[in-house]
Amino acid sequence: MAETVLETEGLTMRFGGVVAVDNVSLKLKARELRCLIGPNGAGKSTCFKCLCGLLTPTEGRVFLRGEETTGWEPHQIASLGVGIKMQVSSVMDGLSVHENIWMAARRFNDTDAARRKADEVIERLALGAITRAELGRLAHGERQRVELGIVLAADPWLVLLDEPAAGMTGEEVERMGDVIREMTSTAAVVIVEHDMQFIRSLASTVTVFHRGRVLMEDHVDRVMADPVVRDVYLGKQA
Amino acid sequence: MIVTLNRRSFLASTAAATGALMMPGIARAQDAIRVGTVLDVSGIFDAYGTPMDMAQRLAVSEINDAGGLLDRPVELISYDTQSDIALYTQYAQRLVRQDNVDVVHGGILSASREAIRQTLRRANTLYFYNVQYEGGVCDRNAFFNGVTPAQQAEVLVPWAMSRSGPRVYILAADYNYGQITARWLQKYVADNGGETVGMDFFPLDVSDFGSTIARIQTVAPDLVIAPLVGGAHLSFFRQWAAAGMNARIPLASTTMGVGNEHKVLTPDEGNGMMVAYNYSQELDTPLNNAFKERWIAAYGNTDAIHEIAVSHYMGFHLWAEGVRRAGSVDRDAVIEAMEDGLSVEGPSGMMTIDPQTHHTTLDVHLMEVRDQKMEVAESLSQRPPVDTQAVCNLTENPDDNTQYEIEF
Amino acid sequence: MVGAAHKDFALIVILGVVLILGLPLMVDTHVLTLLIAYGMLALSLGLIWGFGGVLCFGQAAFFGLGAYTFAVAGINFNESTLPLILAVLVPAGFALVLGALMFYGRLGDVYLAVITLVVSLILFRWINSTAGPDYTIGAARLGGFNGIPGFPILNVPGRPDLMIWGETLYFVAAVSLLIVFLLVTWLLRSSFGRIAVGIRENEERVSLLGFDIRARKTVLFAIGAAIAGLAGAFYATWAEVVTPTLFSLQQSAEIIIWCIVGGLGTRFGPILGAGVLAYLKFALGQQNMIDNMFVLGLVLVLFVLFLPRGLAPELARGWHWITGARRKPTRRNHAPRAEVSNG
Amino acid sequence: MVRCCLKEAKRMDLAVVILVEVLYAIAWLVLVSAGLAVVFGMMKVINLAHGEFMVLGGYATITAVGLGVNIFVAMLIVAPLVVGLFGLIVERLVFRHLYGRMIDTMLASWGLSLMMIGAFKMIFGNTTTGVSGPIPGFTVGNYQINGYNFFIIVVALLLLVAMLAVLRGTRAGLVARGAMQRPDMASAMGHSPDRIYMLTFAIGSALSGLAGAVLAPLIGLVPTAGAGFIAKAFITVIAGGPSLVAGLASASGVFGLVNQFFSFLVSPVVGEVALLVAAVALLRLLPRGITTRFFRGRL
Repeated sequence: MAETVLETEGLTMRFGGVVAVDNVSLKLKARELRCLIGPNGAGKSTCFKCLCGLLTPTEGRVFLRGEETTGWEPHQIASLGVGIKMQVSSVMDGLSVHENIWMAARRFNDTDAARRKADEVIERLALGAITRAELGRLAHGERQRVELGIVLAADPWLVLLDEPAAGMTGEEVERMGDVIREMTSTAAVVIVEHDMQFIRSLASTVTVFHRGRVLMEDHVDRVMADPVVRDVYLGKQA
Repeated sequence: MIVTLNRRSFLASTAAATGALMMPGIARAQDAIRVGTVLDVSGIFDAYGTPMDMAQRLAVSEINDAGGLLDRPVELISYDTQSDIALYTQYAQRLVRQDNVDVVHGGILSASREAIRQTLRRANTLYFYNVQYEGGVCDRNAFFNGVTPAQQAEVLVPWAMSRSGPRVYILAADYNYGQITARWLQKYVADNGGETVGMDFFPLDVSDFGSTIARIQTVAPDLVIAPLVGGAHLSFFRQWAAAGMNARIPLASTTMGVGNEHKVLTPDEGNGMMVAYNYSQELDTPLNNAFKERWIAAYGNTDAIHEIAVSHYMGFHLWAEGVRRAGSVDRDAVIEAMEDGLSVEGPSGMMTIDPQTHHTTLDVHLMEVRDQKMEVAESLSQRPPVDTQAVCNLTENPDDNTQYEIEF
Repeated sequence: MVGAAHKDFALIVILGVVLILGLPLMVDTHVLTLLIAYGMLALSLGLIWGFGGVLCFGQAAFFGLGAYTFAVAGINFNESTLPLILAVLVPAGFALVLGALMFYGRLGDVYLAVITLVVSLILFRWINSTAGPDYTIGAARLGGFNGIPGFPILNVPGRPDLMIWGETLYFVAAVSLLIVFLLVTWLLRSSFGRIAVGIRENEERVSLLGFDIRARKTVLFAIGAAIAGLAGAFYATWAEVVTPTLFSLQQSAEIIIWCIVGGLGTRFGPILGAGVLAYLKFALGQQNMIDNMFVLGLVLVLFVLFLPRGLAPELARGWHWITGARRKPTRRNHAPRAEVSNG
Repeated sequence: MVRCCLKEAKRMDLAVVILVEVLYAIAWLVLVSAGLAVVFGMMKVINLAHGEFMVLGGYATITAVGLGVNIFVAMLIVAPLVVGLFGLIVERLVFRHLYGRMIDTMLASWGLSLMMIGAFKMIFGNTTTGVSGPIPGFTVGNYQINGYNFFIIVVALLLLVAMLAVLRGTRAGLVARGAMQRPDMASAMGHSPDRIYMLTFAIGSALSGLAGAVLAPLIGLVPTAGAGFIAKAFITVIAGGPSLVAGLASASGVFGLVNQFFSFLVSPVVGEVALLVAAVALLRLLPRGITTRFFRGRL
């Protein structure tokens, strides 16, 4: 039986009187792919931020590979070997593609090894043509790919992705799916996502959030077939 | 120029050469005697410095109109130090290294004097500090003609106490002048059987005295003595009057009026304050009247004249007399001539150099502010600088270079 | 890459030596020494602001601290080698504590500015009220408003009688600035420097890569303070007096203006800005026609409006244009002042 | 017996005096910070020339009084008008080109502040000027208080009430509240943000001018006097946090109390340092200002 890499216990986050995340308990095994879905304001992004240390939960605990990380700083969590990509494209705009990826690799390698690692990742993601280009000048899709490269460069065993496919063209989404599936050969992956088509193509287990709580957790096909989920999800979407 | 062996001797021997080197292209008027001044003509101390600068220019033009010094014209090189102590050393260095002056007059606040005194001493450039101060500086390279505590506070304190009472509250500016003067005041209060019931120091930029005025009232002294300095501290006298305190507790000061504060304040605000200085515009002597006439001819009216403008004027004439007697502007020759007990008579009466301390023996007048004027109540003639005499003897110890402070 | 680095260093040394020898032909060395102290001070802020994204409104505090440390330690030890070292270490140590307080508190940009400003104001107020005889450190009176005159100036290490002043001081200061410049260049090429630039570009991203930005910013802040402290020591030995105005808001303001005018995100820009503006101020101080504050303010407003990237990038572009050697497109410098923080 | 009660009465008087001084210190901070708070609250822009705007108000008053205008008219009408107009011009010339560039705006305002100091020096001379307070001293038992303190307290109080009334009760206030919460909201409501910013800046400037004017009789006015105001105003506004009136009142309250307490107990310098230390401590504990923790959602 595979080891549990991510676990939350009664995770709760309140903002003033609003309960954004309400008693959520998740469990993720090594190399598992998991999507968190739910309508806007369902608490999935807040939950995500609690996982990567950007927010400290009001109550409950987070464990990564059995170690409690509740209240840790983001950099401490990342240092464990967790790759994180935020919802809003977040890169170092003034630096080149290579510098961005090198920096991610540098955390776990010395300068030269980091350079080799960056070259390797750039090759793997087919970014070779723009390796010296400044991030601020790239198109959205390219930036997303670079972000993925930043995540890959650290050789993570757990990857947290917040809406990786947002704003991408169909072809790009497809390629993104390939990269993510490839990731699961070495790492567990958590994805917060809106795009149902994309989620379906990943064919993973899905956790549905509604009003801060976990509504349901099952394979994507069964979840999509569930009338309650359809009601919640589509009702809000429309 | 590589690392020099001994900086002082080096500076002494090459000061002239360096000055010439730094401005190679400029021809100098070899025959002019060069006088440097550093005064705050702008900033929060400009009320002191601007009239001093005017007095300096008047004195120079008087000498030049009379054919100059030793048949050479006097050239004035003056820098505005903008009430910034850091600028004093900068400009003093420029005066000695670049402008190569024969003497430096200037410095207003004691802080500015201490900032440049060592620079000028190292450069062997004669220095005149012509402002009333806390006393005690012992330096053969420098001369002082302002009133010191023994000349001023020693008579002001008993006079003011006799007109009020024995419990005294002291408010002083927070720098060397205020600190040392406050201790002298404390001493004279005790000597006259009084008691210092409170003492506060204020940085020179403090302008809100509300809490202090309330504090003074909780102690309820008979007399407040306020050696406060500069434009910001002027608001104390305003706020004191605005609270109606001027009708309740008499006030004396060792500085009020030095910058013509009594003319800036309204009569209601200023009336009754007690001061003691070497000079008052109201002195009715032929020399003072003649001086005021010359001032009017130069500047239109006598509004600007104040105590330290006159002492600056007197200081310049003391030096000029020293040069005449020495027959040269050479530093050592002038010092020797000055130490010969040289004296000058001017608008503030007779001033005589005390060879032992390089300070001066002079007249002091006890005065009360009345309708924006300083009315002389009592005149004390020819008071020697006994405070400095007690600690400083340059005749026996010419290498002394310290400011002695009162132990209390 | 290594080869390029060597070439860069060699180029800096050659240019530096040419400037050090050439400038005295145009400007009096007495003035130049001051410009060098200011240039070093500007470089210190240029490093932490231009490359680390930390806008410090109180850089003058470290400058003043360095100058005062130099003066106070000099009076106590009667020589200046140890005081010079202390003038670097004391501000750096102070910055470590202050930086840790700020960065570990996750304060935003504006709050950082307020805290640094307030701290330098506190220092100013405190130093300004130490005129009393009780305020001494060892043999040195702090002197309040008077400042501290008459401390030992710079001397040859181990030989307190061999003093360094005048033209010699100029060369010592200039070579020191060159060394500091090379160290900064090396630092920026190192992983630490490159990650610092990453932090400037996107703090959150870098922390999500697993780097402790709080510690890194604190260290960078302390390095900047150390350089400012050294500049303060050179200022002190040049001016022969230290006064509380070294800590003033006005002084902090000028450093920021130097960086803006010279060019943020460059190493040479701040030094250039300090040199040009301090000389301008000096030259304007000689006349009474127009107030130099007015000119300084006007320059700042015009630069922010029309030339927000500063002089250095424009000069570099002009240079490339003249030599025709446009090896790489001029980089758009993402100075951290262009963003709107919505935190 | 009689003696004890006299002492008692004297202590009561002292308490009143201290209370007035504390209220005065708070009022002082409210006045000094109000203009800056309006501009910061609405535009998230720190106007570092705020201190010089105040000094301009002071000079406007002194000049007007010199021309024979009644001092109250000069302080309460002439100075705000002059400075408000000046703010309007500056906003059109400089700041409107810089919106969205927060640090650049700050730097430009700093440049403006230096220019204004320089201009003051050239126009009014680098010297101390002032007017005498128009209100006589005031007796509380055995104590005398500067009567002008009451005037400052009343003006500050009226200012707070007026700000509250405008924000609560008028349409402009509604728009302003919207703009404070979400900058894009106002434009969504059909108001040009350009105009809102322009008016905000002019009103903020007018408030600065008013503050400088009413404080002028208390201080000796020098061209560089602004530096003493901006630092404290800056600290008060940032420590107050996002709520305009509540933030202004609470931060001024805390700092005024601390300042006056230590001024009275030790000395004005210690009072000022205590204020600054309090500011650092406060920002460390409440890094987003007082009103993010307390008074949330108020104005």
